[in-house]
Amino acid sequence: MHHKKTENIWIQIGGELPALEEISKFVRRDHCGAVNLFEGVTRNHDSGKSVTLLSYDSYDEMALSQCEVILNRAMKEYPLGAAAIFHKTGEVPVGEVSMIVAVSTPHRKESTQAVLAIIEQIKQDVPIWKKEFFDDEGEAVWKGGEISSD
Amino acid sequence: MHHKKTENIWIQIGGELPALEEISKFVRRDHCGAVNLFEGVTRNHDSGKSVTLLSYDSYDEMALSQCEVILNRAMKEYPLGAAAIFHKTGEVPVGEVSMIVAVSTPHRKESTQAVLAIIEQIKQDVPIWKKEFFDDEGEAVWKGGEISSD
Amino acid sequence: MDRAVKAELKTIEAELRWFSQLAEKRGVRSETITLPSGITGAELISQLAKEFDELNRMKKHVRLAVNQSYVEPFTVIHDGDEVAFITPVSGG
Amino acid sequence: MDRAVKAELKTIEAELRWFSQLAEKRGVRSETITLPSGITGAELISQLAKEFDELNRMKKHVRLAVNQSYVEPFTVIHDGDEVAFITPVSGG
Repeated sequence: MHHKKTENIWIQIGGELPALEEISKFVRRDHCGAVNLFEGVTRNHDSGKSVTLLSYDSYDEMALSQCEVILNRAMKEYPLGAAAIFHKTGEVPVGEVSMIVAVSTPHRKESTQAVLAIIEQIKQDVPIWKKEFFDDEGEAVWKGGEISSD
Repeated sequence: MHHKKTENIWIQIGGELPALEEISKFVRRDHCGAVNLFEGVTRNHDSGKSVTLLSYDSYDEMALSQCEVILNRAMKEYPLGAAAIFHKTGEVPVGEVSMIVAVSTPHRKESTQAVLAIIEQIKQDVPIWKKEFFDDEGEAVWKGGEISSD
Repeated sequence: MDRAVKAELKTIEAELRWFSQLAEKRGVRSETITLPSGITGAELISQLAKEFDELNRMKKHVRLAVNQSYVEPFTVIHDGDEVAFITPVSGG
Repeated sequence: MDRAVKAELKTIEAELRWFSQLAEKRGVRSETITLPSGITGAELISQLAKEFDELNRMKKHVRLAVNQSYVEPFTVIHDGDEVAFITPVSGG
């Protein structure tokens, strides 16, 4: 498990997810009227196929530093009181949480905008990969790895 | 405390807020990859004045039924797996949570859209009123009640 | 003639509910009131506003709820109704 | 003359890190490799792709990270660098 906690940023890659209450208390600030907590959950379907399990591989050290880059950038672009990213690695069955992103902001709209922007950047830059297992016993597939060389 | 819990809807007006974990587990659905939890927190300022405390008055029975109307409408307009609203009444000091709105959806963007739409409607139709107490010992004010008759 | 007079005097009872600033100024959160049969919500607000300054001040911004649902001003109040005066709400 | 030959033979050691499908096909998650001094990231990928089919298949979509930061293809690898091959990520 790799983690980093400063005054305004909390990141964890791998390990157990902290309790939502604890995350909420970390990001809350007296000048912030909004706390938004997003949970990414393993869904039972993807692109029309039945998913039974996801397994996440991760370049932990770099995932941590990339999350830090993302949150520092978000702190400049949005009026965040504090922000946090937690990502599990290894197996995450259907219905269980793989990722939590949390922020506080003065007003509500910017809280959801910031959360969506942070997730967008996680999905673009953070070296974590998901392998999908299907219930039709077809081969498990690394998501994004089907790209051909053509 | 007034509350209602069905298979897909959970509402509570007054009383203690349930734990976020419990709320997340209630809204989570196997086909939903996103859970969004929004907390409204008492902020230490409003319109340039220092706030020390909010006190909420509520028409509990009607607040409950209006929240039900809002969530039922949201279930039709957004692909919600489940949705929940919790609102405290009485005193809520700075830094404490007055309201929680939570939903699950298949994808992330619609989860934040649904949460914002639900909050918008709460602020428009749910008979709950907030009284603001200021640190300059000026008179406490019912928010929205300053409207003149002109 | 007797019957007409009796019809005019027919009354109903309604429960009024007050909240936020209206409750504070009214001094009570609920009260039972006797009203002429057939009175509408708008008429009730006009009548009460004559002797209740805070309602008078806010009356353009008050929405009426009967039995916990918002209603139009022309809605007739019936015997046993619960009538609430909803100033602009500010939850969240 | 001797000196020039020595310069050409100068080598560095780098640690390669493999993840997801590349790690599966490679059979290892890290390995130490000896490389000619001055080699760039793009050259390293080209060289490895000759004997590693999965990297060859994915090479247009692989981003290079040196010491845990993304770098441009023309970046020179130095002795002791940690070099990772980042196929399209899919966290969240």
